[in-house]
Amino acid sequence: MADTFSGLINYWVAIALMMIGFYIVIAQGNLVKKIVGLNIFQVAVFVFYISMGKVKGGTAPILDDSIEVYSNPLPHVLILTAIVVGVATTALALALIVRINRAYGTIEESEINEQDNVLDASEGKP
Amino acid sequence: MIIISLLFFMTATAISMLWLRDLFAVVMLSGIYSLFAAVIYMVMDAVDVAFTEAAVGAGISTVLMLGTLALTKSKEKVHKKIAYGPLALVLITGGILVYGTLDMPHYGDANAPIHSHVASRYIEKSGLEVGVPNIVTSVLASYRGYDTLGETAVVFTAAIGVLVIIGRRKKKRKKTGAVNDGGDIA
Amino acid sequence: MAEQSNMFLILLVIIPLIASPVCVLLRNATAAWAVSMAVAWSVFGIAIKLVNDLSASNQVLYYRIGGWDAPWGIEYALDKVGGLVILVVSIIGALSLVYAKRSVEKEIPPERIYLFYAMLMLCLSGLLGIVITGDAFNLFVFLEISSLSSYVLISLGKDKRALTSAFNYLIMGTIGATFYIIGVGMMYMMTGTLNMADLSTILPAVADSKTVMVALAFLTVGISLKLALFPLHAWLPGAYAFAPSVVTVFLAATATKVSLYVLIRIFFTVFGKVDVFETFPIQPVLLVMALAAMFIASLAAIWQQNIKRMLAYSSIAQIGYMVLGVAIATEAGLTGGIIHIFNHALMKGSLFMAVGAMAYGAGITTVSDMAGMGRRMPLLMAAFVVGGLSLIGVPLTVGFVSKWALVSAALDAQMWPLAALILLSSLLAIIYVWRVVEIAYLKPAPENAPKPSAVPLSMLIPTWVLALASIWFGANATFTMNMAGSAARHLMGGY
Amino acid sequence: MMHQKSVLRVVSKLLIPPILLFALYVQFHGDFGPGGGFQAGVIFAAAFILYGLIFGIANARRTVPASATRTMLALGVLLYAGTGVWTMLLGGEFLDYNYLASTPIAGQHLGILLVELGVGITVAGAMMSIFYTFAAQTLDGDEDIEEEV
Amino acid sequence: MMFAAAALGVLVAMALAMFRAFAGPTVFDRILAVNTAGTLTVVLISVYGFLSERPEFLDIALLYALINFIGTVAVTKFVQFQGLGYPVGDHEDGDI
Repeated sequence: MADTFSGLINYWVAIALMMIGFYIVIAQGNLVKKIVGLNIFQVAVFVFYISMGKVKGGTAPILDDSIEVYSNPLPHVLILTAIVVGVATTALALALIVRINRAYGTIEESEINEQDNVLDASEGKP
Repeated sequence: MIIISLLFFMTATAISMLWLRDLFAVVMLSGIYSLFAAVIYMVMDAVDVAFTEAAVGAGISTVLMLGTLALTKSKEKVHKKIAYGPLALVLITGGILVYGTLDMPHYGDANAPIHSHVASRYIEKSGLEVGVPNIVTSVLASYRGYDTLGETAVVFTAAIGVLVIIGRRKKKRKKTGAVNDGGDIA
Repeated sequence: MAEQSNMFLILLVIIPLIASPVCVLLRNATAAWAVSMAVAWSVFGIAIKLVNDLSASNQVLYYRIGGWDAPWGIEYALDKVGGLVILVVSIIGALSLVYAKRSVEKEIPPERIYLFYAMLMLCLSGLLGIVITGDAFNLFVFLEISSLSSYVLISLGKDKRALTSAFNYLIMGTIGATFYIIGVGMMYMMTGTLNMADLSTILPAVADSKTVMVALAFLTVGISLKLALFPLHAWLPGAYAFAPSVVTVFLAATATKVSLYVLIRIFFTVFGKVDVFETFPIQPVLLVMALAAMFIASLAAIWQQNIKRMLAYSSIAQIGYMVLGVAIATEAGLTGGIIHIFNHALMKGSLFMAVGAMAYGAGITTVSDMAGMGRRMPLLMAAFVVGGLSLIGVPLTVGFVSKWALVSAALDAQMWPLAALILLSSLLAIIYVWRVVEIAYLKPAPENAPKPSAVPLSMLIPTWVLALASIWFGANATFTMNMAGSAARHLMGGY
Repeated sequence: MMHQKSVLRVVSKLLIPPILLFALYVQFHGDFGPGGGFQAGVIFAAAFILYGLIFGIANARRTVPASATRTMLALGVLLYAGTGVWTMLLGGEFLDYNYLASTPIAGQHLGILLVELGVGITVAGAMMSIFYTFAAQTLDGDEDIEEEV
Repeated sequence: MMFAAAALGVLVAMALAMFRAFAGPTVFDRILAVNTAGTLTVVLISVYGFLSERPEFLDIALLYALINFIGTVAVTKFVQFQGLGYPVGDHEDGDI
């Protein structure tokens, strides 16, 4: 039991972080905050990945004659790519937010939806 | 011990980001959140990832978010108490994930399948096949070089996308048609 | 397995990928269009060549990127289903570029046009990359290339709701991709590999572990978000309704199909040696979702005023049919699902092209704007009617072929009520298609309506090519049926 | 305004050349230690971001104009993909660096150098371009690009 | 041993700084706290490098210090001017 706990606690905390991020994304109405939530979510996933690559007693996967055990380099490579994808998404989302703020005058989801509903409703009528 | 306390800091930071209404503070905290994550990567031997996360998460993202706040609003307006629907969804998702961890190899287990199949070849042979000491670099640029090409394309997409969405064109002299240069896009 | 590597696989993806920075460097709308046009048609040629190779060799085509053997490097693999999907993507890509020239000139600010083509090329490259990759993580990378570029493309719509639609799609898409990554991570954790073929050989040993089960759940949910499967479809109507016409045509006919293909790939290739539908309780869930999509989305379509949004809801319903085919999980069912990927691309492509062209000529956006269109733009309206008949599933159209395949699959699998429900949902399609047709032909145009401007041939011809194709492949379904049939046989394991 | 903040100005002027140098170090030392094209690109861009923050965006744009960042963006991707195409022309698979030089190891070294350079150029261009675009927006936007319904 | 003790000390200091960052109350408290936490991260990384006996990763600490500086400049500039750049005005080449 204690073994399970100490062996999995990293993953659990990472999952808790993911869920905090996920909650911010789906429950909070502010667009910037949604993006921050998305970042929290993604970084937590990265922590999850890096955790699985660690080998006890290993060190960073940079070859050196004096070292026997290395941690797994593959998750590192994957997460490098994922981080880049994450920042790309963030940049695009922020650009969209700037435009949305200009078009709607707000970055709160509820106010945007109100304006959208008005537009949707006016569409059918001549 | 370092990892646990840093994870604790990260959780605390995330929770306070959830509560704070001042977006400016939220953005600053998200920078520090990334910085903590970067130290965790470093402690878990992922030095390259730590390097990138610090540069990107704490550096570029923060600057961009500040830039966005400057152009929008820096206070969150409505503040819902607790949204029960999303909360339930999140708890269920989290529950499923935790359930999935139960059969996982434990943290740091050297016998986990993940370390034996593909990765062991990288560690044993990359020195001979690629000849670069940093295994992450050899996997990144050679074995899985194609992923990195995709990654470059993603960065390219994002930059062009930002230009498309908010890039300002050069002020046109009226009615002169499409002569514009020096602008962002055309 | 013959391991002859086929270099056309990589060319298919790399050519549009290279075209994109070239477009940026050219910095000229016409030149960018010309480059994209050349690229899209050569991609189409390569796709035909690959499909030929596939049917000649009856084997999976491979390409080893970087010269590294499969589980260590990234591998490209193309099977028959993939062949059909790349055919769909490249046909639509080629035709929509013909269509794009004039349409884009009208809808997008002139200084952004060359960037638009750069984005379109990236999107094309991403979609093709998703289809032919044999590596679970590489799929994510290309998924993101195509997603990011489609967010940008959608946000170029004139209406300000295009911005919020793009943003919503971005949020949902990123959550989907992140779920996918979690799933891949968990599978990787249990198997130590990312290569799909390799995964399929290792997974059976660990398939009953909780981790793999959760991994499958997350992969399914993540892809379903991209696929807009019923309860996760919220991003789709707005995105299709407010994007520029070309973008709607391109995405509606390709993006969801590619996601469906990923789902099929995960169920039948990655988990191919595990009986997914026996081991995991996926079938009932998928069936319920598919049926809900068919009915609820069709009902929603009936109430829409915006015509593009109506067609978008109809797309969600049609995705329901495809998923239904997968969920029946017999060879016949899968054939129905796969053939509908192809057929739906043809009909939705022609419908959205017709609507886009009418918007170009007469500025229509809503169903009531269509009044008198039957007389004002007879050719386009006729193409619309052909597409609409296909949606309903009238004989001699592709829609009939798919529905017939699905119904007979349901009957084969002893699922009587399912067959009845498929027919019943067609009735709903009749209602929403008829609504438009009635207004277009029976209602006179308003007095003060301006005379519609001439629609350029470059928009008319692709519309009609797709419309005619949907009649041709409806009357003569041997090619598609054979292709889908042998693809399904391959997926189900009996070659 | 910022003109009086002499501490910042002096410190930044002193810092920017070492930052650029550090970026080059990260770029070319990535084979041996942590680092590589992506990180180097970000650091390289960070130098210009710092410059832009302290001395104004207009000045930064004069140093590296937007057209230059756009060209960098495209060139990096082309360099990367071009390396792959080049190996194909030499008879190998796409991105098979073994064909680039007489011995596989030398080929791998050259290949990695080239693609990392491609990544670095694209990333630096992208980050600068994104920063420029954001930093020069005005609150109400340019009516030139406002497309209201 | 010495390095472990140092790491512990840094962690405690970090906790204190983070408390200030969460609690506020003014913007400047937060800026200072976040900046301090950043600096402590640099120290922690350096210490950890020696703790794990591979001190060659000091590059990372260098990068952190740099990013921390740029971040702080950006933040303070934001607070002072509500923006990141000079207002561009509309001189001819003045987009961006």
